[in-house]
Amino acid sequence: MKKITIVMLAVAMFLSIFAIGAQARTVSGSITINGSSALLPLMLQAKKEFTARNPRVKMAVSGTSSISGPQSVRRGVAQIGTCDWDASTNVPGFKKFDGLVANKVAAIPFATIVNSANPVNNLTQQQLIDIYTGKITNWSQVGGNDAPIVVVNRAFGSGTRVNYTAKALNGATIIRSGANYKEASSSGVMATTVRTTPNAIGYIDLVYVTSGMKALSFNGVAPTVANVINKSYPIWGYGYMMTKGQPTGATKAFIDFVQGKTFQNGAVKKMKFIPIGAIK
Amino acid sequence: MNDYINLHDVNLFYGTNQALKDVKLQAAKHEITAFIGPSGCGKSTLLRCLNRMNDLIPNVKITGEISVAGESLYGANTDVESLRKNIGMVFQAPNPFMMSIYDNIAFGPRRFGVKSKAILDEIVEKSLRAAVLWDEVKDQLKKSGLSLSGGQQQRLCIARALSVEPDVLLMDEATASLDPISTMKIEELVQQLKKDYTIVMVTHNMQQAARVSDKTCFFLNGEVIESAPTKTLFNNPEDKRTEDYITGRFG
Amino acid sequence: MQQTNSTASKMSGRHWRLMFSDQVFKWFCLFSAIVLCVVLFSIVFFMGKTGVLTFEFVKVTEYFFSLNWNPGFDETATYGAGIFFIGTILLTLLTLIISVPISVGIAVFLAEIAPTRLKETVRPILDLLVGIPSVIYGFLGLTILVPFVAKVFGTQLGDGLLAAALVLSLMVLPTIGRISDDSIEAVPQKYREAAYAMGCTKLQTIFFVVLPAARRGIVSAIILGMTRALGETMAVVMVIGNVPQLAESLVQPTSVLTSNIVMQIMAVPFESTWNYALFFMGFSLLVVALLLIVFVRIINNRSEVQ
Amino acid sequence: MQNLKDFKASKLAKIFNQFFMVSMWVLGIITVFFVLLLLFLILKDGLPYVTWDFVIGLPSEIDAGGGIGPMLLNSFYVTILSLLVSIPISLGAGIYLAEYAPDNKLTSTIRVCVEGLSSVPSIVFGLIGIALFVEYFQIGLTIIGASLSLAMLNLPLLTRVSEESIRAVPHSYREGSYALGATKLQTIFKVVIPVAMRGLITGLSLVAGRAFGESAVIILAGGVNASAEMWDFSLFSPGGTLAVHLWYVQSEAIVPDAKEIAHKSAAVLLFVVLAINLLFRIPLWWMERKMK
Repeated sequence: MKKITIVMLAVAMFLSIFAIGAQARTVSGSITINGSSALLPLMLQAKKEFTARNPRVKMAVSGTSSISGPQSVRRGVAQIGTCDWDASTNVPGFKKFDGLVANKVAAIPFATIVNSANPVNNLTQQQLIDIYTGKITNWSQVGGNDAPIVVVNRAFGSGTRVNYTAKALNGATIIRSGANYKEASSSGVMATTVRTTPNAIGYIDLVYVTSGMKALSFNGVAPTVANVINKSYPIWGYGYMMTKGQPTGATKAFIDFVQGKTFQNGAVKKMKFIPIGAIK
Repeated sequence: MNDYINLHDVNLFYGTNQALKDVKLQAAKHEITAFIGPSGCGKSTLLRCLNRMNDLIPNVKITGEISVAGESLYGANTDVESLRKNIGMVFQAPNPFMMSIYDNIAFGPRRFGVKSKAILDEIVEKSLRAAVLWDEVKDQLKKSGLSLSGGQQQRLCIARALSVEPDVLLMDEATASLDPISTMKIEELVQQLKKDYTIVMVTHNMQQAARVSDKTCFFLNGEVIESAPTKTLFNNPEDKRTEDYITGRFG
Repeated sequence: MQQTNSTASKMSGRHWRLMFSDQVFKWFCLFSAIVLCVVLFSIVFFMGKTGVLTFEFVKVTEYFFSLNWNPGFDETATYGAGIFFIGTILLTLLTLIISVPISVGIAVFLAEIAPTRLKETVRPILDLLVGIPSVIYGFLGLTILVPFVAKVFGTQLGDGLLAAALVLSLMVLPTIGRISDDSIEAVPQKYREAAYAMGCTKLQTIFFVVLPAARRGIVSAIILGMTRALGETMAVVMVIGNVPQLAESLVQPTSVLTSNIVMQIMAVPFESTWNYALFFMGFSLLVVALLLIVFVRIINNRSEVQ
Repeated sequence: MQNLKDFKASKLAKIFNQFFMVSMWVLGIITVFFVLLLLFLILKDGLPYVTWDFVIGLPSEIDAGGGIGPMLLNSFYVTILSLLVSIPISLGAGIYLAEYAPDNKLTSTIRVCVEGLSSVPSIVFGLIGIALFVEYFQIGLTIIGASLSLAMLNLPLLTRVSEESIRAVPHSYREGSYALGATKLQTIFKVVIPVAMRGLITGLSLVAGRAFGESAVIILAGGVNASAEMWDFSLFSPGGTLAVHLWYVQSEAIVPDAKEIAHKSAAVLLFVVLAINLLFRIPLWWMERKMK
């Protein structure tokens, strides 16, 4: 009896070791992620948590711009390309990437921002469109001080710009020149410009709204996570992980992890993104 | 006019290091006075006191009295620039400016306000003639001063010094870097210049002092050991150290 | 006899070894020098090869002379890069106008006027400025200079050529200043002595003797600073405003070659006219910089001949 | 003819001279003051708050209190690797130009190349880095890619400095060595390089400082983030350095203390560049003391 127990125990132990080994083997490999800089912090955090659980997976994460995500995937340089829009469809300015599959990461809310000294608190969609297309050029036209409006835009190719233009400006064509118009090279420059320019208007990821600037309501709705979830605030977009065909192996494991409850309710919420399940 | 240049109790310190001790000297007008002595004896330092070139070195302190033609060099309102103009200097190594022969000579007069081309031409020719260089370079005045040979360069420097018509010409081992033939030419030149200028020269070469100068001063460790007409100094030195030096026992 | 023989053979063995290592080393040095050339040629070739593809789709005249930069992926796209060329030229000139007098002044101050103590303190500090990342210059420019410029000029935005030129001037100051400083310092003392002995004031000595003698060093310092100004990206992009329009004033947002490249290169697909057009801008910068260098060499050679 | 004998130095020249001296002093003092102000601006918001935990700590993406350990390590690692690659080549090229180069077409071509290379905008090296390491070798954004791209950037400046300091060694030293029967190689290594060492080290510290602070090349060729663990010396780890981290933190980071991290990183960066300048000079002082 004793012998049998010992043998069985040994077999069980052996099997369990084997099983662990087998499981570990299924999630090994290397994943290269490239793309959106806005999603980079999230990806870095995901990498940290994922590799802690799956030490056999080698990961390299970098962020340059949204468009470089799907591009590197198509060229085979990266397994996952992060992008602020669904690159498997056409968006204004960018053709779709055939053969890529979009996997949602999280929802990203965006906010219209002005300098904190600006008395204006709300703009309608029409007012925003008129400002960004150059029809309204003075804050007094929208109930503010008698001061010219300084329009701050992001560079072409910025995911924030693609989303904001589509959702807030209804795809309108933004002005391209003028003494009171400039383009910011990154979210940081956008934030600093609005903070230091009294009559500026710009837009930014809601996460980045900090002191010195304030987020405007859109059609009377305040830009909050709650308002995005209840769908009353429309300026938001999903961030995507683009893969070549359906993901497999370690890539699939990683995407599953990112879309899983632990990560969505943990890091995604903490970093003030909105979990994908929250918006029905 | 035997005390045209007059030095009285001149002391010079580099920081705390005393380079000249109680120097007393006279030099006569239109004579050639030579300073001799082993290297480091202070002869060049003293020469540089005569046109205040030592002002350019930080931490130099000079006491005592130096005067030229009765005018003190270190007075409270001495005009250093005018002083240096009146006391020209030729250096050990030829140092023509990196510009044409013409511009080298015209440099000084231009700084003192001569603008007319005609006058400048005249000064250039006169100075080059005085330095016995005119015939060699008159067809190539536009060429760089650096393209000349060493001896020619040194004569160019002399011409440059003469261009502003100084009263005194200081020559700091002006032939040290030259070959014997060039040296000879310069020595001849110096003899001619004596007519119009008072010349003080530092030389390493005793024979040169003996050949050229009217008066010789022997320096040792910052002191003037002996100062006498050249013939006297070389034939009948009073001091034992002078004798040792000129007979080649040291130095 | 035996012994001398073996010494001789040892000697000659040693001799050959020395000769051999001498030759190997010489070849290594030549090889290293050629590596540099190869690197440069590959860069020029690669940039050129990619850039020239632009002209399969864009007319050369349109690219250089049109001011209408409206790239895109449809038929209406236009690739007039004239604005950026003009912007770069203006920015570089403005930078030089501001920085050359100051930098050369500092060089004169350090080499000719400042007491030794001060020199030895200031030189390492200037060297240190070279090591400050351009990102820091950019952010100081963005947070302090741009609002300041806006206030002084009473405009809404302070971004533009002036802000960029000021930032760049500060960035090239150590480059131009220190190299000029070195070349002024290298002017032999004998020239100064000659000038002083003629009765020149310090000012006259510096202007008529020292600076002309250090001319070549100063010119190459300026060119080096100029190429740095031409190629600087990270700092310029933060303060220039990045709008593809011709600047009507010094405080109007505009764009230059580098800022436009860095703003857009990441966002365009590699195989697109847009990308090629950006590469050609990089290539143009390269060519301009190389021409400048050749130009300086010609000037220097000519002055040498004279 | 005017008699120059009576000419005096003009009053005007003296006044100009006085004015010039005063304005030079003013310029010098203003510049020094300005530079110090600049350094102060960079250091004041950061340096007082820099702690050891920050310097060697791991970065954080969510919570405040992240460090810069891996980035700082990368900065050193990438700088040193790039120097290891570029020093032999630059020194070789510098020696060639100063000691061997005959006066011919090849030499002047090489010279134009060195100067041309030094005028290549750094962003171009970054683009080349991407094309070479990411596109061609497909190794991604790594330390090795960043180091090699940076090495290309170092080459021209280092070559220039080597050539100049070797050329500055008086010819008499070489003759002394040849007279003793030394070969050219021995002369170069035993006589010329030791004498040129001062210039070489000063140049090296300049190049090292510049490489340490370079961002445009690293962003493109090394990526913006570093290894997730400390003391990771793998050549294929992500190659983001402190200068890049500074850019990242200022432009995209979400952590609540991004601004503080940026200030502290800038201070650390400047401090290290300063330290590099000083450290490189210590052996010089020591050598000079020994010589005395």
